[in-house]
Amino acid sequence: MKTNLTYRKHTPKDYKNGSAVRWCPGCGDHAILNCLHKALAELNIEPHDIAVISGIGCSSRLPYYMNTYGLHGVHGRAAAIATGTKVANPNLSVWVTTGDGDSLAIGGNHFIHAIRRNVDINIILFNNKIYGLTKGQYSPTSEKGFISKSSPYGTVEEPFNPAELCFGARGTFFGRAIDVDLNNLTDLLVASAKHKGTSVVEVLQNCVIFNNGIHAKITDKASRPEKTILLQHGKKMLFGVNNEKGIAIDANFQLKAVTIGQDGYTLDDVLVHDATTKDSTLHLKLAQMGYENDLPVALGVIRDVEAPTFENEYEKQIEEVQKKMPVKSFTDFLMSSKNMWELK
Amino acid sequence: MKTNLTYRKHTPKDYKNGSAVRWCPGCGDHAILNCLHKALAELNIEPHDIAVISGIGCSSRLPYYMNTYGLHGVHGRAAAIATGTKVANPNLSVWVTTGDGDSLAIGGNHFIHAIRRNVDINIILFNNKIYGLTKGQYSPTSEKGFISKSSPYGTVEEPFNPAELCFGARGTFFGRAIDVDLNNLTDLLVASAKHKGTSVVEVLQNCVIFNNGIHAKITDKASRPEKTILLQHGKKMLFGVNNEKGIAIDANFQLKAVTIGQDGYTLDDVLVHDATTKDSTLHLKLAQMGYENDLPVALGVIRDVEAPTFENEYEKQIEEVQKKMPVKSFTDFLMSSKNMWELK
Amino acid sequence: MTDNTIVNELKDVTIRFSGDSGDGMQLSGTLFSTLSAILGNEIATFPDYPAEIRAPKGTLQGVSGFQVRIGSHDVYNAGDKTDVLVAMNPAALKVNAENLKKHSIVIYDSDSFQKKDLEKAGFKTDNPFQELNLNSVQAIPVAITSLTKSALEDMGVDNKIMLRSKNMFALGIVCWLFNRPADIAERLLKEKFGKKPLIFQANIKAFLAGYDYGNNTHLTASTYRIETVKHEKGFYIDVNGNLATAYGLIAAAEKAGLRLFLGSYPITPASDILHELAKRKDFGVKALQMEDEIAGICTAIGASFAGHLAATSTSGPGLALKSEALNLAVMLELPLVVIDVQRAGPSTGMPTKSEQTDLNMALYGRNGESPLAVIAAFSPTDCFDAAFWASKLAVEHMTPVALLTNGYIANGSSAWKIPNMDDYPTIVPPYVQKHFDGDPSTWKPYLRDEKTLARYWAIPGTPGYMHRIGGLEKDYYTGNISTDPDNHRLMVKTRQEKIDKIADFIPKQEVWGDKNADTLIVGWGGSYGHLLEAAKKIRKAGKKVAFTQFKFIAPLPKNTEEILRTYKKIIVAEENNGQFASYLQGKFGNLPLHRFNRITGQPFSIEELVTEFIQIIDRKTIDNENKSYVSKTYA
Amino acid sequence: MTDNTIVNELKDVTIRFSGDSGDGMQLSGTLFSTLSAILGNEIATFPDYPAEIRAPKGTLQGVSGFQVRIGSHDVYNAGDKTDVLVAMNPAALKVNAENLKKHSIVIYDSDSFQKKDLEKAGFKTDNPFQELNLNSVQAIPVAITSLTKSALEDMGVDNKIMLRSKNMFALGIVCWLFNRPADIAERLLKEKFGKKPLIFQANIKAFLAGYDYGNNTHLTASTYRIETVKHEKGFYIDVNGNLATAYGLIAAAEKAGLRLFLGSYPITPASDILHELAKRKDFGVKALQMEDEIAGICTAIGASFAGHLAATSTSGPGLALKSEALNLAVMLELPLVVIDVQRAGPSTGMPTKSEQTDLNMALYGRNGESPLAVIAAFSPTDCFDAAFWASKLAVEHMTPVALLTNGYIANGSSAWKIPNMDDYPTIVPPYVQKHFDGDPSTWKPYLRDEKTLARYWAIPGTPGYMHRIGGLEKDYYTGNISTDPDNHRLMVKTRQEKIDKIADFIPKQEVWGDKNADTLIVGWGGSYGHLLEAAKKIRKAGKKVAFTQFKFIAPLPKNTEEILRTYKKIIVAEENNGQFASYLQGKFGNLPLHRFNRITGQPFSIEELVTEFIQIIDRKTIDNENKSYVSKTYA
Ligand SMILES: Cc1ncc(C[n+]2csc(CCOP(=O)(O)OP(=O)(O)O)c2C)c(N)n1
Ligand SMILES: Cc1ncc(C[n+]2csc(CCOP(=O)(O)OP(=O)(O)O)c2C)c(N)n1
Ligand code: SF4
Ligand code: SF4
Ligand SMILES: [Mg+2]
Ligand SMILES: [Mg+2]
Repeated sequence: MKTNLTYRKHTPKDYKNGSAVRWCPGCGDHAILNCLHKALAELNIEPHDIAVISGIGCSSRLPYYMNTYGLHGVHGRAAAIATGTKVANPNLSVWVTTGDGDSLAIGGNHFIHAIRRNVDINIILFNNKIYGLTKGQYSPTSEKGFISKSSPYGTVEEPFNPAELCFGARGTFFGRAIDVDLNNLTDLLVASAKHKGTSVVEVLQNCVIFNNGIHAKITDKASRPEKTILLQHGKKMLFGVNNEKGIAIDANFQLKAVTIGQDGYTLDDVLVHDATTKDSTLHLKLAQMGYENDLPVALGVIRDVEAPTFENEYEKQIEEVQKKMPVKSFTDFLMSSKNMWELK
Repeated sequence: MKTNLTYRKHTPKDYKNGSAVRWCPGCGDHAILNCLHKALAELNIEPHDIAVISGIGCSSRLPYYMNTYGLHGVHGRAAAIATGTKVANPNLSVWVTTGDGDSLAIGGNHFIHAIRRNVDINIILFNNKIYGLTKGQYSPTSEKGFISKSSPYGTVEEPFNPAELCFGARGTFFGRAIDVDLNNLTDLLVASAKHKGTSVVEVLQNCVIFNNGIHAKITDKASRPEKTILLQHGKKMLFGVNNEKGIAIDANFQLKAVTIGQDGYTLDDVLVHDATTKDSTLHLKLAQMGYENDLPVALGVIRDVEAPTFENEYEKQIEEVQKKMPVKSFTDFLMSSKNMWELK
Repeated sequence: MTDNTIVNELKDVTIRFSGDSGDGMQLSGTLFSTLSAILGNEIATFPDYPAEIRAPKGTLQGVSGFQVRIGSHDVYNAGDKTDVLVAMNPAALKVNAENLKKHSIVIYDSDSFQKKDLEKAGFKTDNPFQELNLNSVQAIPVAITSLTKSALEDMGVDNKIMLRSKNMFALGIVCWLFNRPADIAERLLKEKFGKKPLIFQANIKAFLAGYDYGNNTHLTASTYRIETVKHEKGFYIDVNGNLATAYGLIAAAEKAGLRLFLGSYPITPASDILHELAKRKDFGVKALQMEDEIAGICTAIGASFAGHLAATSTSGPGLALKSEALNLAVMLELPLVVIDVQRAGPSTGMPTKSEQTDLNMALYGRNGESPLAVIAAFSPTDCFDAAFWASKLAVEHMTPVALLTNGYIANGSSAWKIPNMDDYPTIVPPYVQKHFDGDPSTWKPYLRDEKTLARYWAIPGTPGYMHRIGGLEKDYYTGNISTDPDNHRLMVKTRQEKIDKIADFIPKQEVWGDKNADTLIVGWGGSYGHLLEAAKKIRKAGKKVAFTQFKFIAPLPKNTEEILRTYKKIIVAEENNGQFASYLQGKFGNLPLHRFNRITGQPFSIEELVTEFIQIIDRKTIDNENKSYVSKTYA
Repeated sequence: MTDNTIVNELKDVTIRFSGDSGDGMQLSGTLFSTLSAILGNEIATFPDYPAEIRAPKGTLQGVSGFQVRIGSHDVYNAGDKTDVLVAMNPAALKVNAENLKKHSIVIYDSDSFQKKDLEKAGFKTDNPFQELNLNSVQAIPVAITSLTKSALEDMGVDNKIMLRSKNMFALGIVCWLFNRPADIAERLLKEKFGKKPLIFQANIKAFLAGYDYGNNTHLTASTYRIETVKHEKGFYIDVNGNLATAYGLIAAAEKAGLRLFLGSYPITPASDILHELAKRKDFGVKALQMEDEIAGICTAIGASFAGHLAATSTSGPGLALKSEALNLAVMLELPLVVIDVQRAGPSTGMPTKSEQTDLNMALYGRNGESPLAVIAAFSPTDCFDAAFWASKLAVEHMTPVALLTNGYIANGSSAWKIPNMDDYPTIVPPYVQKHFDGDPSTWKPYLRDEKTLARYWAIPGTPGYMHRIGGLEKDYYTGNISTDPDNHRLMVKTRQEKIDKIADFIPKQEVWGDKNADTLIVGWGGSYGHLLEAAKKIRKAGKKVAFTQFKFIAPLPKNTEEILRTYKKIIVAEENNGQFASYLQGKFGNLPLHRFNRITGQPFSIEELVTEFIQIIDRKTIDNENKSYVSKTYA
């Protein structure tokens, strides 16, 4: 994404439009919207150079609240629509707002293929582990056993972990945030925009109506320092109320939480986060923390790797071809056809 | 899959039907078909207890050559159809035959969701890295730069590695084979059938017409011992003409090929394959060998982990509910409705 | 105080509870309709949700309504205009103003008609009634919020529970107004909240407070009693169309001796079918929420292949996605029930609104010549019969059947007499083992029953009948893949004839009304109640008219052409741009059609129907052209 | 030997090259048609592939044919029955036997008519001609295989190359038979194989050997020359329909000053459009092969939003999958060209065969009232004009346009005169900046141009026109989401009117033939050539008849009803079960329709058309009923 000449420094207000916001009071989506306004101001992209594209779901209503170009599509297809928009005009800053159902149920295929192609779009995945707009069915991220309208006796299927799927599709950027921590969410959105290629930002979002408190265990102010860890590239992986704990690795390549000064662990044992290694093994283990073990859930930029983007490679190929076969008019093209003949 | 009482020991012939096989002479699909006949005979499943379900593609023609129940569906949807069949009748042995386009392009979503649910179906993925039936377009597994009818100047996108995607969807079974090694392919099919849950068997298959030799580098008799390694659960990971080489791991958890007796490496340094660890980190690294490094490509059962299957969990839930609310006739059910009233 | 209010006897009354989404109006409405049914009234309901889960409080977008019509008999629909409106805030008043009868009663919560409330609803003055020109309505302010609060004061419940109980206070007033005995309400509340004693107590208290308030203050000069005529004796429950659809499938599976399978994906307004069937594990129902609509229908196809009664449920956008796989089912000739709860389109359209615009898609929305059976349900309770029929035809004729309902009847409810299942026909799957003397050697997978042209059902697991089916064209005799031109022609013809032959197995079309009328009103599916009532009113107005509503759309009943050719004028009334009319005209040609098309996302207005139909009846000319979609308001 | 064979002048001849898929018959046919075109003949071709990539050698399933019709003029289609058949094996003879004219010439490779070859093709005797009752054809055995081998013996090429050159030997014979100068063939072969000298040499040698063999042996008593009449002067190339479609899009993009974008997924018989546009990076075309059809159309929608001329190409099953997203494009009111190269359905059907059965799906295959424009191409070369028109209407009217071609015209080819692009109209995108005095403040995203009712195009990246669009119903004035009933009605009407208004911008329908005929033959799309020729033959037979072929299906040209009402009988001829006939009848009513429907996967047979049409012309009664799908062979 190239940013056009910026006329003046923007403020979050420049990205808001007048429409009344229609999410339920207390819904985590409000926070995500605000953070996006802030992130865009920080990035200082012209509102007319932004396209926000969505599918269907509560989360997918977001484009209506932006003073940018926006397209509210059909369920699950935002990543594909956004691919078309970005390839057509690589100068646009293209965002996708989507839900866990929208992007991982019906839209799963476009999600993994956009990631594989590494189109430079920024996907914000509102993960509330529920279908909000259709009033409370389980989603592909709902825990096994989850009771909902469509699973009155509990689900019998394993959920996806969006990070795992992203890496399985060879993702180059993955980050995670919680809806209640505005600063870090804003930072993460900024980082995702700066990444060239498909970035996936998973926001653990609360649906007050149909799945209230689903992330509370980790997002509650009280438990947050113990239950989450903010990863920062180049920094030690520390957490805890006083950053007294850290993530270390054992000989079997298993991660574990250690307390500095206890059991003989020192700061040196704590890993330094490198988001940029091509090999995703460690990123994956970090992203899995807290899901099948009791390590803190990783937030922040977990993976941010450089790789060619689809639209750039495509443009480059066009340029190369045009160098070899200089553009002419359609008529000239036909007239230079090898198979042409003349009737006189 | 429960096998019904077997009347007699079956032979491969029992699974063939009279139809003339219509694949191109020399196509790798012939070998896969033969191995499936053999594997079923070895498993000794009654032909009438087998359903082979496919999408569209050369690979998806396979059901027509089976003396079993078969359904040739629409493009990309075999995994979903098979899910319905298996959930409806868990006693059937359900197989899916599919291509790289069928299961990873249009069918990608059903592929990952079947795997996530762990439905007990056996997916044979014929990976010829091309669209055969439509005469030669690139597929999601074609290497970047691949020239085909639809990519006359070479593709500009990264391919999927089916194993990565399978693990990203929390796969419980993944194996790989080459079409020219009939014994190991047959063994792998047998192992995949024995696995309870979704098993993915990737067969590196040659399309003589549109992508001849695409796997030759590793499948050629001459290079095979150096370029491939057959993983066997509980055995050392050895390869080379005389099994003189092995796979070891370094301190950074990077795999490497070592020659026993050289550079101080002994047999003790060579890893023992454990297909059954829940943690998929090492399985993933094994499955990636040969793709972005020059390690030998892993064949055989790479991952085979126990986990509840969707259809069993579903049946169990039905049983539990029925225990609590014993089955009655529909009329009795209505008549016991709490909201009923009588008009006299 | 003794009761000296006047009690008026009414035949029929329409009441609408309206407020914010959070105000619990759906519950007040449901309870009122259920208890009226228990009292022996006929009922019909029409929940009218907003599209947003929770729009900002007090705004027009957030208004959620529940309309109940109760009457002594002939309650075929939930009514047009309301006799009584309960308005919990100014937005509710504004949204419903157009639909108030001239002298209707409006009970409103005066606590929430304050300045800021009025502003939120876009009122400019402090007299909303005047502003809306509602000069002849009987506006009754009740301080519902504060009265509820004071009623619950001594219970020690929190503010939230107090506020949530307002709807019961309102219900209490309405029950008093219509002379509904309070004890039935108490019983219903107990069933609903029995497990949560505190909530139950709060609700009951608020309800009684409202009831007594009406009584004590003589809130209106008169109260009403709805006549009850003798009804069919029996046991009743309240069902909406989605529930009845789910029940129809369960009943059909039982009759056919098959397990029921549903492959689905949630979508408004069809999700409740999935919800209900997911609950029905007691019947062994397998109801899978899949990753998308395509997987929904594909699992159903897989389950049908495996020998289950398989269905898939969705709404318009979902049916569009299913079309490729539905076409596969046509080729496979497997039983499949495809339920489309139509909503307002095109595209995402207006998901919570209803119309009849998916008929064309159900008939034609697939590549190639792809015939299937199409059935449309008349009313909430008729969804049971329609789903039963759809299942029967699917299984016995080995074909997909599209069942069209719509948001209006899917969410609307009526009292439903629990049927005697012995009155329903058997369903006999054409199992292959019962034919060919149980000898597979002469059988081929596409050999057909002579009467139905259905192929026989050979189910995986059955020894001896192994076979392969698929979406490619196949040989008429062997079932093998074939590209032979004459064979293709024969197969195209046979698939069509198989559907056409269903006409031999369905009831003849019936006509209601004047034998010697010149004009026939034609409708299909969910508009039944509105059209029947309009027809009745037209007769009352002294005009001759006949009326027929189609449930079986493809194939049409055998006597359809005969009926249509009897009349000089045919008015085809649809909530679309004339799809059924064109279907009839395209099929029969030369029909004297008038198209009455209304696409508003709302059910027909009976008043409008009557006026316009009478005009057409009185007119001299015939007008096949489709001009009636022109909107009066804007054109 | 001097040439003393007799040379006959012919107007028109149909030749079919037929053999195994591997025999290279497509190349022989293509070369023969191209060089005939270069000589000034009119040409039409019909490649007839098997469904399998490589069916077993020598079997009926493996037969691949390429039919070429060449003539002096009026070659509108590739002909019914063949005058000359080249049969490389017995299967090829058998498959084509039905389509041989009575006294046709059959040149066959006697080397491959051995016992085992005959058995593979299911012959029971050693005289296949007798077995097939081909007693009056002129059967000419040529040892093509061994003669080719001996011709190439001294070249030192391997057996594979020798066998692969058989097709050139056969071509040589046919070129001799029709007096085509050998040097043009040499030139064409050089262009084809210039980069592979060995292959080129082998091909040329085999070709000349065949040519000389014919000449030297006086293979037939007479050879033929096809009259060449004066043609329009100019430069020509050979195009098939898919190539012409791709070119039409490129030309339209150039005219509109837009970049061209294609989002697609491979599918027979549409893939070649993707292939060609993927090549055309020299024009900056962006042609993406996506993960499925839905992503194909969705990327196109995204690109259209971003201001490109966007298209998506597919065949029937793919269009079914696209229907939900296509409906979104209807709501978004963005330009989009959706190409459906129709193939035989339903479901997967017969992918390599052609029919016209997707019309209903294009018109109606979406939820809600979802109007769009539908255009159908007449012939391979007309695909260029049709694609150009589709693009023009899409851009200028801000709507999706469905362009229907079919397998027959998509793979069939003709000589195409390179057009002077100045003769084509301009295409003017309704950019928003050019309106509202360039001032965004009074603009709303769904405000419309008065004449077209198209909304204005505001493209991301343009300062000041930021806006949001989507699939939910929107307010007529503000473009905001709306569920207002009257507004919905207005929007439904407006979307329909926008499409109806296109009729103001397209050519009037023209009628060919007798002014005072009683009978009008009506067709649409790709059957043009067959119907026109049939009409001409009917006139030659002394009957009066008129003929009209529809390219613009939705909306219909303005004078359509006027034309239709002129005739006493209307024969609507379609390769489906009467979809266009029902569309006309449903729209206009009271049309005296006869439906002629043939669904065989093959193009119409002109002979059959002529016979049946004359019968209908002579008949006294009118028969709107759709009974004609009954197959003669099997019924
Ligand atoms: C084709 C189609 N299928 C289904 C729906 C109904 N639908 C709308 S949103 C949604 C899921 C919403 O869940 P999610 O994506 O998690 O978003 P959330 O509302 O939770 O933010 C569904 C099933 C639809 N609109 N279109
Ligand atoms: C809906 C739909 N889209 C596209 C096609 C065309 N199609 C048939 S098979 C195929 C891909 C085949 O590739 P693959 O799955 O790799 O199978 P292979 O032939 O290589 O075994 C395609 C694109 C189709 N039949 N249906
Ligand atoms: S339903 Fe849930 S996700 Fe949707 S707006 Fe309300 S709180 Fe948010
Ligand atoms: S085209 Fe390729 S994959 Fe298909 S049958 Fe032939 S060799 Fe096999
Ligand atoms: Mg969600
Ligand atoms: Mg393939």
